[in-house]
Amino acid sequence: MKEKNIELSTSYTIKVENFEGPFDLLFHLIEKNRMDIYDIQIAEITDQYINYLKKMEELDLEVTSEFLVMASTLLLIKSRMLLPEAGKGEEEPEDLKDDLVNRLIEYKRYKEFTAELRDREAYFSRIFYKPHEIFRIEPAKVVNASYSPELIPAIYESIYDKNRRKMNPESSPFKEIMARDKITVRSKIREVVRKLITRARFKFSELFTGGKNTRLDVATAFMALLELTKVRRITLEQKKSFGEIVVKKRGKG
Amino acid sequence: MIKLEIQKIEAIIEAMLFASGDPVTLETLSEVTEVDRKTLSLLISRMMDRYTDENRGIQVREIDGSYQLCSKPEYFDYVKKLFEPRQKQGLSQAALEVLAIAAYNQPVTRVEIEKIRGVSSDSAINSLVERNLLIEAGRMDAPGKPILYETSEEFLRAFGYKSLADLPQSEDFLKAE
Amino acid sequence: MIKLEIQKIEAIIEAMLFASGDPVTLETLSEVTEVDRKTLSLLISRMMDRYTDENRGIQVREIDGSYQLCSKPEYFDYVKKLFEPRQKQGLSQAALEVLAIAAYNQPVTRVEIEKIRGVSSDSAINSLVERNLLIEAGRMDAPGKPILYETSEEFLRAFGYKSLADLPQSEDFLKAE
Repeated sequence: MKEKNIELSTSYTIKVENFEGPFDLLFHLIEKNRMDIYDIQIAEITDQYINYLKKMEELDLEVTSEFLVMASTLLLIKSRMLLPEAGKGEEEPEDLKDDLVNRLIEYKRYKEFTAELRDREAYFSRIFYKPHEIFRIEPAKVVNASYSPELIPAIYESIYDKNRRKMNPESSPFKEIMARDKITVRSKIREVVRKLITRARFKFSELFTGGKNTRLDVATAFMALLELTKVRRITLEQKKSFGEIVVKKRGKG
Repeated sequence: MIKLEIQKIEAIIEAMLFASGDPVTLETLSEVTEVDRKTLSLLISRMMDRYTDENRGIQVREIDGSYQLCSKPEYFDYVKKLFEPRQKQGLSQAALEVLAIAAYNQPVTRVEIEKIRGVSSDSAINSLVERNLLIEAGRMDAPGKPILYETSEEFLRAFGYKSLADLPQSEDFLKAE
Repeated sequence: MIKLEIQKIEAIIEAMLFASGDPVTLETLSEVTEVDRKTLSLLISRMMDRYTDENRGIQVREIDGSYQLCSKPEYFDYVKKLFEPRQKQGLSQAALEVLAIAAYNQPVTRVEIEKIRGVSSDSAINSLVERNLLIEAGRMDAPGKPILYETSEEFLRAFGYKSLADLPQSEDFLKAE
């Protein structure tokens, strides 16, 4: 705690300490007067407290609002105790005092603990740490992820089948589309959307120009249309079964 | 585990803690050495004992479930000669009070701290956050969404606590409210 | 010098070397400990002996009249795990396709892989070699002597196969061509 010894004109020296706040100052006064914290003589403490604030002002030390609020609390308790009739119907002075004492006690616990913290800080600040060593580490060349054993054969099968289709398109089984040709469906969707930019309607068969009319192509295109119907971008029209399907753009909303 | 293996594991731990400089979690040590955590923490406490030997200048500290190698405080006066005078200013009384309150009431808001201290604690809190002793831990679900503060790992390190459970306990320090 | 003093000096030296990280000259150590250099270098070589113990992971190295504390090289593989950037990145579709082709057609050349995939596979192959999933297994006795690739043990581990015989077989998976 910082201390200042100040010579006053009256030629006596008073010691002004920097108190952390009103609780801190109250403690100091209670201890100085050897009072029991549970049995504070409010009148006495209030006078000393206010005198102290006056001295601080004389010495041009800043008296913050917290100190003043506490002063008024103390004065209130003191006046109610002196004139119990004056504050009838309001808070009992004993209750106000108890509340103050409880807060003082709580603050005291933490203040006392700071002594331990201060000692520990002094001790443990004598420890040195070191920065970590500098290594040039190549990134790990291993895969930490693990995969299912089924993945490799599944991928190989799909490549293998794709190649087989290329050689003999008619042999492509329908079921493959679901599993593997999401990308194809997506590109078909794009094709349909592109077409609908320039035309409000077109025939389903127009999607298969240039020989792209294998069963796989047809099925993929059909799935693309189903997707677009689901998201309400198009409507489909078929006048009779097995007849030509007409794709129509749907208005927004 | 045969004896040679134990020795090797101790050596690995020492090498890792040294190279890291920073705290290393028990989990990481366990992963690398492939020794279960319980056995490992026993091994490390045995090592910690040996570091207390007179002729050792370093020690292993446990902080929040991690281990860190550091110099022993008793050789500070010698070691510091290696470095430029380090300006390690101690904390102010206000800062220590805020820390004491935060340690026992975390997570805690500025208003709660100020209520206990009886004074505005803005600048003390700010300086503690700046020194990484307090950290912001989200906001309270209350009007104004006030910031919640917690003590940091650095707090444990700076004050020599292994964990928050290491703080002196007493019924006096029940969480306010 | 009495024995306790020797122990204390050793501790100071260890603390200084630790905190410094960098090499510390014999001169500096001598100044700080107030022990003459000759005695000190004897003391340090005694310390160095002790660091060779099985259970120590660090050592003192003498470099050009200076001393430095460092981790023992034999524990490098463990220590480096602390610093390794964790590469948990999965494989790309291209890489998986190349792996699948290689798994069923090994040893296989780049050209064969590309013929089956229908696209250039240079970078996928390179990344697989880098990640140790594909390994180079000699060269094909053909014009240009193309490199032959095989899947590695790491490949078996990553996909959970005991051996290549573990790969599902089917008549569909006849070697391409």
